[in-house]
Amino acid sequence: MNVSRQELLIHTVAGLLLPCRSVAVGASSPIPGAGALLARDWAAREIPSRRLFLTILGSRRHNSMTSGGVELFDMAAQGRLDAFFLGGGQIDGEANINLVGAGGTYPQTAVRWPGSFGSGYLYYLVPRVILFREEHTRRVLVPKVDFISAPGPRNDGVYRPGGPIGLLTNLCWFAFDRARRRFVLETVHPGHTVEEVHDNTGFDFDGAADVPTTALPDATALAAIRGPIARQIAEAYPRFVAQVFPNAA
Amino acid sequence: MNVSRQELLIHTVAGLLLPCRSVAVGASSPIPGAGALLARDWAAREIPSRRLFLTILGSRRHNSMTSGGVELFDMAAQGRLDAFFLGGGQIDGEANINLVGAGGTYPQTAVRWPGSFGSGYLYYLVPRVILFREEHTRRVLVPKVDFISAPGPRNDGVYRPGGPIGLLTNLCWFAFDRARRRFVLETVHPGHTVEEVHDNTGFDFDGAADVPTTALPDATALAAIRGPIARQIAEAYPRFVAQVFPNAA
Amino acid sequence: MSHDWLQGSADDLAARVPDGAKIAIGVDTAGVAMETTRALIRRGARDLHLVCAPMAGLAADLLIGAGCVATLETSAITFGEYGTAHRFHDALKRGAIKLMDATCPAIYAALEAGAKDIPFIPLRGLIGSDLAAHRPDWKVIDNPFGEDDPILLLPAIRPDYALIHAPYADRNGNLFIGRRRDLVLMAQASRQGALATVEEVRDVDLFSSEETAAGTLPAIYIASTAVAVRGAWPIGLGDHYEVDEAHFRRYAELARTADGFARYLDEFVHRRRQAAE
Amino acid sequence: MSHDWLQGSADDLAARVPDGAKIAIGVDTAGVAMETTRALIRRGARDLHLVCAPMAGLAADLLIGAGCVATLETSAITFGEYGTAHRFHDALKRGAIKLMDATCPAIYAALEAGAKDIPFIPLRGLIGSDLAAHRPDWKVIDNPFGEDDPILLLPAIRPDYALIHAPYADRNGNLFIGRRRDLVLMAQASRQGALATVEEVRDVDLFSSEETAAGTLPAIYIASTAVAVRGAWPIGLGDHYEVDEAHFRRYAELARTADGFARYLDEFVHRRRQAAE
Repeated sequence: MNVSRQELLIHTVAGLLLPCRSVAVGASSPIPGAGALLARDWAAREIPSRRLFLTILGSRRHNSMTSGGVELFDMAAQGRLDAFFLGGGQIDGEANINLVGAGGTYPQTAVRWPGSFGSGYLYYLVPRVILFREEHTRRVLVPKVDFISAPGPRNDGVYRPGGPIGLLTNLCWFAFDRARRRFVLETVHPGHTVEEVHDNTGFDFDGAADVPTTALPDATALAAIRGPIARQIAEAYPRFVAQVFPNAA
Repeated sequence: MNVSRQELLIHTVAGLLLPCRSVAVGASSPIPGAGALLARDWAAREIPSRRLFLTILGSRRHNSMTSGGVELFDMAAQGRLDAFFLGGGQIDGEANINLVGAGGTYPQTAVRWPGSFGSGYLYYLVPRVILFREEHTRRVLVPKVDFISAPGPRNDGVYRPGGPIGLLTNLCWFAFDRARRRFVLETVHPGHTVEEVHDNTGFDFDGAADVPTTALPDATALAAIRGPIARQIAEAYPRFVAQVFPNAA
Repeated sequence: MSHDWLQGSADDLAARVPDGAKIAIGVDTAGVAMETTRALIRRGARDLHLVCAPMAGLAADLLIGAGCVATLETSAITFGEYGTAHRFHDALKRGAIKLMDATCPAIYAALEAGAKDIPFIPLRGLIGSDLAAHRPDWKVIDNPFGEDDPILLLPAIRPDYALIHAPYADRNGNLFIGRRRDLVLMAQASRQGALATVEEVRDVDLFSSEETAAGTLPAIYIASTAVAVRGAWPIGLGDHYEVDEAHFRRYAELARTADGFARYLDEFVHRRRQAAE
Repeated sequence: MSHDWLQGSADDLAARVPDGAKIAIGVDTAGVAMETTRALIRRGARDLHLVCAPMAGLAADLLIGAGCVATLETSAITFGEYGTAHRFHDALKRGAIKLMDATCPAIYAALEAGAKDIPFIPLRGLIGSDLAAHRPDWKVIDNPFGEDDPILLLPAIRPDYALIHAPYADRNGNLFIGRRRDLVLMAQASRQGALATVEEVRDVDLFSSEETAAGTLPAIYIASTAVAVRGAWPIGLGDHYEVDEAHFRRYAELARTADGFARYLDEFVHRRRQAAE
């Protein structure tokens, strides 16, 4: 069975989201979106069937909000949003994330990214924030971010019922230990090694010497990803699906 | 020309509202509602035609709000509500109003009224609050209210761009002098006297010895009140119209 | 249609409300869950903290008269043109309830703060009123962004449940509410969400058109739903049915006395008699 | 139909905006007033304070590139999948604009405070971030209702005008916006209200049904309205037209350099060429 990188990530995301009642996925996030659709499908197949509320920003169909853009943030505050995805131009070992820029002196940074979006708020409030960044390099995973769009969990007395549960990249899945404020290497994707992860990570992290391989989707899951899930995510991400799942339509 | 008390009040209200762009009328207020409809009609007949935005709470037709009950209050804060009507079980000479209760010790008052509604807020923010209370007696117009649902204008440093412009009763129209914090008798309704006003008012007020009579509606205004205005207000107040304008339908 | 989100009756909704719960109810024009109110009385709820959003009428008078309410937070209790809230007045005089008198926008703003889960929200007005004087839970501070500018802070209100009634649910449990966005606010602010009755369930998807979607309360805010035909009776429901004036007259007579009120409860709440349409 | 509320064109709307005005623009999914944006550049607007509610794309890049903007308040400038905001990046590097970097819910909450005309509103999150470190206009206080609970206060945002685009106006100047309630927030928060373009005026009354009323922005919040067919182009508009990807590619090429951007302005803003549909 030949499983693509994207299929593995979608499957991994779905597993991370399965415990949730309510998930939202931000803009420009086809893989998290597809993973959330797969998790919703799994929840619906449970006996008794369980409902996973899903909002894919940018989708008209998978969006059941009716109070404007603020609703996502209010929903998070109310405790009605269990999981969200955040990325970052830089992520450091204490899970600080930077969506603003690198180098130079703020605001005249050498590189400028779009901006912090909702990160400076959702990172504090959503219980299961999944850091998702495909590129796994020392350029992205740095010792210390140049700008903190949203700080990782810390013991500073700030109201923070939420935070990151881990970081998913093209190479591996790190869990985040909030008490120790460190990433823990949990699984390495098939075809990659712990050594490769170390070589490409700019911060220290924990992990057993013997790290398991990230689980592959079984045939049923793979058929779902390639068929109905690919077709559903195509509404919001037609170009992604045309590239990655050309046979889905 | 035989003009009823209600017709005179509707006509007086319309004159007070004519300068406005936006007016709202609270619940259980058929006379203010009819007066606002007449003012809107007058504004529409100006050359060039002028639009008066009108919201009659409790009406489905004369209500163009789409953000729930809070919209009226936000609108007032935004400066988008020029006039509103408030009443009171008691009103005193400094224009303090009481919509809560009288006698006894709060909250175990001897008499209890429904409650303060929006008065504790709108009275501070709406530039032209018209106090409207048909009953003109010493029971209502008291030296000092037993409970302040909303205080009259005072120089206490509190943000207060709004306040009362006056008090309309079955006997007369008092303007309110915000600087001197006193009512000023402006006009007495036809058939009534300044002496009668004094006898039935529990607080001191100012006014020239020679107070003019409240202007009567002319034939055109009267025809409008008895015809189209009565029919429009009937949507929200069918029983009022059946009693006062039995020939309107 | 599989409606696994649908309960059997309003009594199933009332069973979810524990004694001592904080419950939001709405204004008569917004869709009042009268059948759920009666179910709460049938289940013998006690010590409720009733938040009227921002005022209430018959539902509050019934719950107070039946002894379900410990605390009443409201801007007014009124039947409008349909009589006087005798049981509210009686309970006040007896000191049987704790009253938190407010003004409408204060309750709205506190619920908005609840829906944002911010601990407080500032509001203009109120300073110098006896409303503020009797609310030790409100605080006046100096506006940190101004100078010599006192402003009132209201603590957020987060009810446990909001009781609401709507014309219909779609097949996925979303409710059509039209412009009655008070119901959205009440449901969002509530920790557990809304306990909702509907006139019917329709086999439609409210999100399939932009028109119906705009007037929809999403299912995620709803804790539990049941069908209750004429569930707002004797109050009216928008385009669907009018207020039952004759019933209000009957209530006004009976509720003048504790005995009469007990007979009313017996007939219309416990024996579930509804006046003929 | 007498539409005395209707202006001749988006240029008439732009003429109302004085230099130095605070202007709110919305996200690409909410109905972006691109034709009014181009009209602002044609009229040579200067020193605008641009509030992106809560982020923006092409409209912001155009206004910044054309030198209309002094201050930019936003949570992000992004074209999504359609390229990079070169003029924004260039202006930042040159120090040509003052940047107020925020997070989406902070801009929403500040606009909500603006719509309530309360001077400030608290918000969770943000404390300890470099966003907060670079915003001296935000203040951290101790929650007066809690203990050892630092919380951030945001000053309200009240723009002078909001630029919006909607599918249609009804005969009374009310706008159909569906679920895009960001437009309601932007219009309500603005002191003068919205400057609105619409694809068309329809001879209907949006308040005649509860469905369309729920998705309506009332005329009272609108300062001025004009018809602008394909007024959101090259951005899409809901069910009406899609984003013009080819045009975005062309823009991305030209806007890499100041010269190329000047040629773009000349062709598509001053000479008003629209790509064929």
